[in-house]
Amino acid sequence: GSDTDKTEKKANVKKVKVAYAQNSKPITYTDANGKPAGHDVEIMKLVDGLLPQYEFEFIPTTDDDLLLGVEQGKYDVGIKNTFYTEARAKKYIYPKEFLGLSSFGLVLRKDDANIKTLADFAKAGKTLAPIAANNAQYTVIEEFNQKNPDNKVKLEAGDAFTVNVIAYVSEGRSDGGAIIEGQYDQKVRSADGPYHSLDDKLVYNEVDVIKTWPLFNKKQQELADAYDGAIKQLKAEKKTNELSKQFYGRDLYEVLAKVNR
Amino acid sequence: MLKFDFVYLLEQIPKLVPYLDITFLVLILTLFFGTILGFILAAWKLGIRPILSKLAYAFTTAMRCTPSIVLLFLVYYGLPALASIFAFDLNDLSKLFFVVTAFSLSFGNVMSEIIRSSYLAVEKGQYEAAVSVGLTRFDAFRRIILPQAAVVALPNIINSILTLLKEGSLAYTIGLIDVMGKANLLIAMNYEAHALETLLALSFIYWSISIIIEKANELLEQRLSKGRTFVKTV
Amino acid sequence: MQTLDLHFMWEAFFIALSGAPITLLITVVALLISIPVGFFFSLIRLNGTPILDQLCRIYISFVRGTPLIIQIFLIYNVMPILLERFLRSTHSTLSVFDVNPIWYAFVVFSLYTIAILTEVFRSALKTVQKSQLEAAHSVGLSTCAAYRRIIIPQALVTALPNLCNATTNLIKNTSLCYALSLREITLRAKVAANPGYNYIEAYIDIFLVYLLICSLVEYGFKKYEKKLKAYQCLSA
Amino acid sequence: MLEVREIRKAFGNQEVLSGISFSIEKGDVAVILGPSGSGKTTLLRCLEFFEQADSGEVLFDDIDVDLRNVTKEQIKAIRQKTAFVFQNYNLFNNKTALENVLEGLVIGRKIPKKEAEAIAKEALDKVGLSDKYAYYPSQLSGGQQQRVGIARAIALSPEIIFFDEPTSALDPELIGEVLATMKKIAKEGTTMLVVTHEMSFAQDVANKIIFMDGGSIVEEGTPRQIFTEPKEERTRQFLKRMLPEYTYYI
Amino acid sequence: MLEVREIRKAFGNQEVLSGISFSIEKGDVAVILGPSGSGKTTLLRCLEFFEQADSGEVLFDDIDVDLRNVTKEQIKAIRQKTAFVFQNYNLFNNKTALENVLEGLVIGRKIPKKEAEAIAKEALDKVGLSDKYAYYPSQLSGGQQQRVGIARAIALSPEIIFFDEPTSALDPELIGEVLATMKKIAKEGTTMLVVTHEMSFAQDVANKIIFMDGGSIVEEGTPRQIFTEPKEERTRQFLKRMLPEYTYYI
Ligand SMILES: Nc1ncnc2c1ncn2[C@@H]1O[C@H](COP(=O)(O)OP(=O)(O)OP(=O)(O)O)[C@@H](O)[C@H]1O
Ligand SMILES: Nc1ncnc2c1ncn2[C@@H]1O[C@H](COP(=O)(O)OP(=O)(O)OP(=O)(O)O)[C@@H](O)[C@H]1O
Ligand SMILES: [Mg+2]
Ligand SMILES: [Mg+2]
Repeated sequence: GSDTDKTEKKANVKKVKVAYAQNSKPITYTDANGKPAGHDVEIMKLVDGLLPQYEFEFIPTTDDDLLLGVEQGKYDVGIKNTFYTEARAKKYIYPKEFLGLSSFGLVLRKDDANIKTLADFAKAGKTLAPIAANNAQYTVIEEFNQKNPDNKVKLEAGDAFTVNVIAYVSEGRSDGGAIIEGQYDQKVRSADGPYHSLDDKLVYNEVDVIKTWPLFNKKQQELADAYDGAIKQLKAEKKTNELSKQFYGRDLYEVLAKVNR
Repeated sequence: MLKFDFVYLLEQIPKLVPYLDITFLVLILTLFFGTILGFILAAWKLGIRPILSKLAYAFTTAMRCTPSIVLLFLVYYGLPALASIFAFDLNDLSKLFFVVTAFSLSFGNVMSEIIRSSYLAVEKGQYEAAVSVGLTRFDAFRRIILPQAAVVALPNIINSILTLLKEGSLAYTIGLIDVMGKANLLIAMNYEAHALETLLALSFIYWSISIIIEKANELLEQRLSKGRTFVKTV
Repeated sequence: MQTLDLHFMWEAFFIALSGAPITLLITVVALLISIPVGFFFSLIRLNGTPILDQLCRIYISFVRGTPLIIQIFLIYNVMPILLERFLRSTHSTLSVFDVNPIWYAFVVFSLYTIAILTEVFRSALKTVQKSQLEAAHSVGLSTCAAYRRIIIPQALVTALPNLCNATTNLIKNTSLCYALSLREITLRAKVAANPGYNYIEAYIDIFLVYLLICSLVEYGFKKYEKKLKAYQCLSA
Repeated sequence: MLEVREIRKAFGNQEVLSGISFSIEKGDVAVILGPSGSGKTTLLRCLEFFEQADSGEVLFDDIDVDLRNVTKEQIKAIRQKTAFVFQNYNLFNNKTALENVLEGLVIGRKIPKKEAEAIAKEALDKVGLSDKYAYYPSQLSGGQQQRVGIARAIALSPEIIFFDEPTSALDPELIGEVLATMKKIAKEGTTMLVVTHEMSFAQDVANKIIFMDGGSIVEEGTPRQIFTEPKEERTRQFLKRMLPEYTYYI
Repeated sequence: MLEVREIRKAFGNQEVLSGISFSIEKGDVAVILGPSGSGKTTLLRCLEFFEQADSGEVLFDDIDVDLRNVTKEQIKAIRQKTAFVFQNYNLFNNKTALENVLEGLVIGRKIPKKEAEAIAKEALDKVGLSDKYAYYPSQLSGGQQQRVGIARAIALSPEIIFFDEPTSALDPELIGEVLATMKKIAKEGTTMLVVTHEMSFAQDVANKIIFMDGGSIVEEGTPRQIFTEPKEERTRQFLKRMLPEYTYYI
């Protein structure tokens, strides 16, 4: 009975290796029980649920390995809050449908609350906490600098391991730091956030809301198409809005109209 | 800056300790395979066959010049790619396999230089005396040369073992979670808030292990040094 | 498998190479500090000098026993904050955060290399017979002169291969300076790779640059080892 | 039992052995005499294959070795039948006096531990070291080390023993004792090739004297021939120093 | 010029020197005789501070040293005035024969390089090594190494030289030459303390014989006294071996 059913089913089901960055809570991370979790992961789980012909296996790893691994075919798809750039599109398949929205902004001390854009920030000659080179935020700011050669943000590459943006800014080690709003929420705004005590000293100023994408290996066009179908359905069902609220504390789809990248 | 939270530090220790099994597994497997490789390479370097010795030296140069992360990626991506040419699929192999392979290559290489230099530090007369009383080359090595060379080699071997112990951060880059990886995850899960406490807890664990290793080494060194006198300044 | 972006690789190679001066500067400074200090420490350990020996052991055991990246973290993130508080309390106008991170790198890597070299030298000194020192004393050499002219040249023969290992490891370890936002080889290559996600090419470049530097260093060591060994080989 | 033909050996372009040929029979005690630097040690070392000779031939019992291409088996076979007493002792630094002697018996000759220990102790007793079993080389005086080296070789009861100045560090009293021991072993039929400056041994025990100078054999013969009527001027000159003593002993 | 009082030295609980006292005057050539293991080397090593004696006193010229607490300055001062010839040579492995001799002159005694080289070459020539200047110890025969060791000491022209069996590895011919050299140096006024088994040297050159056994001085006196009418039975027994020779030389 059921045993043969299972094996039969298994035979038709294709395994998909989904690599996720395991250390960017709340977007993608490994939870205390060693299980994959986070906004992007939850969406992919829903996608998996809609695709009976595929079975997703979530593999935790680091940014470097995820990027290399997806390109090489070690993993079929990777999620790590990836933004869209031309160059990346050459290496990976971007599906037609984006995965989620991400509010990206600056964390600043209260005195600097008037700084609303990168241009303001650059003009004021403020210093920015270093950003890991393979982080999408780095690219966004670099692109800004390319477009505004006369008013550049001082950009330094660093490492997430040693650079704690919140601490950097609050201690005055740098004037501002790039951060995803979801993270800022959970760290500072949330009542049980570890930096909640700094809530009245810091501000988060949104710079942009940006679409994030899953990256597919070049050979996985079929999978990407299947993904497109599934995520369309999820968006229609407003499942994505729910997850955005759940993880980012805010329905970013409200500003979708203004999102231009 | 958050207040330093000592209790938090203590709480992290039991969360980290279970992941020591991976750390030790990697360490022991690498020690085993790396040491074998080290002996083979050293034997080639010291041997009389010019091709083998050139080969061994070339391997050493290559290994020395390769950053561990590059080596790990080479093994992790290169090996399956190589195997796929012969229609083997290595992609499903455990990450442990790739980590141990990469570490064994570099550890074996370091060992080969340690073995070579300490072997050469033993006077030739000792070997001659050994074979003159009918010991085979192997016995001469095992019973006379090795114990004397080991005194010289040990401090360097411990240097490399301790380095190896802490290579967890590398294993982590391909997603193999040992204590070091777990510490990273714990930090990430708490939004980098108590990084200091977590890292200190990790250091505490590592340090304890190192102290045990160093103590064992000390005893061994003393035992092997029996009957020998060494230079001092006074 | 995809083809490599050779054009990018070519350009990124030079970008990576342009990080070499920083890498080499850190390496040289760390070696200049840790060779004499490490040697001094190894003497303390060999002599078993009462309190100093214990201190050395604790120091070595801590530095070897904890991950370098954590040491970097401690020195780069914790020390400045403590210093800053201290300076603020003394109303000094100095700002700790303006210090070029390379200074942290000098400190971290020197502290680390000292521990490694102490053990390298200690083992090497053990290969020199005690009677060599006695002979030197007997012809009126001071202990210092005896070490400089007799003991060290003989110990170096054994030390060199391990010293070479330590140096190349140091060079490679400087890649951890990304954590200090120092634009050395690895970081530069990775930053260059970022816009196009040319990570494979970047890693190949990183490999090539290290290969270049380390093989030069190794070549130098080999030459020197040969020279020092002149007195042994002839009989072997 | 040992025949040596035309051994040549050069270090760089300095020829140290320029064609040495001689032969010794079973039970012979042959003494090599010669000034410092004449190549005596080098000759012995070539025979034990510590130094690779440039050319020549060695016949050991039924083993015929062309020194230009020696096989490992030949080396092993010959070393099993020989023992070597080193000019600079070369004791195992990491072993006590007793262990130094035991090593070759237990590991080399595969003699059971118990039995080997009895043999080793007897050998050490013979050279007057019954109270130094547990001493490491670094704790022994020069003469004591030299005697351990001798004990290590004789304990093996090999067919032939090469001695390289076995009594240089000994006092006259001990020289007497050690030479007596060697004499006894010789009587028991062990063949010996001895480099020594000890003329009394050469006269008393040896039945063959080989006089070397500058890498060649200048003269060889029985002690009587060499000491009383040396043919070569060089031999005469070398022996002049010792002749008074010799005269006395005769 | 050198007075030694009650030197004691034990290794573990084995007493190796049990209260040694003697004195030698400027220009003396004192020979220490004694069986192997009697503590001769240990005594010399204590005098050069290679071994720390447990108690005792050394008076060297005007330097008065209590061996229980020696200062670095005293050690340095005394070593500047002495030289040591080691039983096992102890040449600097990483230096050629010439450099071995130069080292003490240039670095120890601060003599200008040129001058030092002349002195060093002269010393090596004296011991018959004029063709081995550029050889490393590993390339020298036992006897050659021993002679470099002697040259290294005599080149320093110290006030006193300690010799520990300086001719053990030499052939009779060379022994003669080296002893002649030592005799010449002695004539020039260098004080010497010589451990040797070479009776002819003891008879010909020494003006004082110290006979040690088991860590104590059994007897001391002029060569004539010791060799012809030893007071102690132990001395007589030890010398018996050599007496025939001695009788001859007389
Ligand atoms: N490795 C070497 N390289 C160059 N020359 C060497 C080497 N070994 C020995 N010699 C030279 O070979 C010659 C013979 O040396 P050997 O040790 O055989 O002499 P020997 O007869 O044993 O002398 P002694 O009685 O002093 O021990 C010496 O002149 C020595 O300098
Ligand atoms: N480090 C040591 N530990 C223990 N015992 C030692 C040590 N060094 C020397 N001895 C012992 O001290 C005694 C005297 O040794 P020493 O070297 O002074 O003898 P020696 O008179 O020079 O003999 P030889 O003529 O054989 O050179 C020996 O019995 C030796 O075993
Ligand atoms: Mg010799
Ligand atoms: Mg002695």
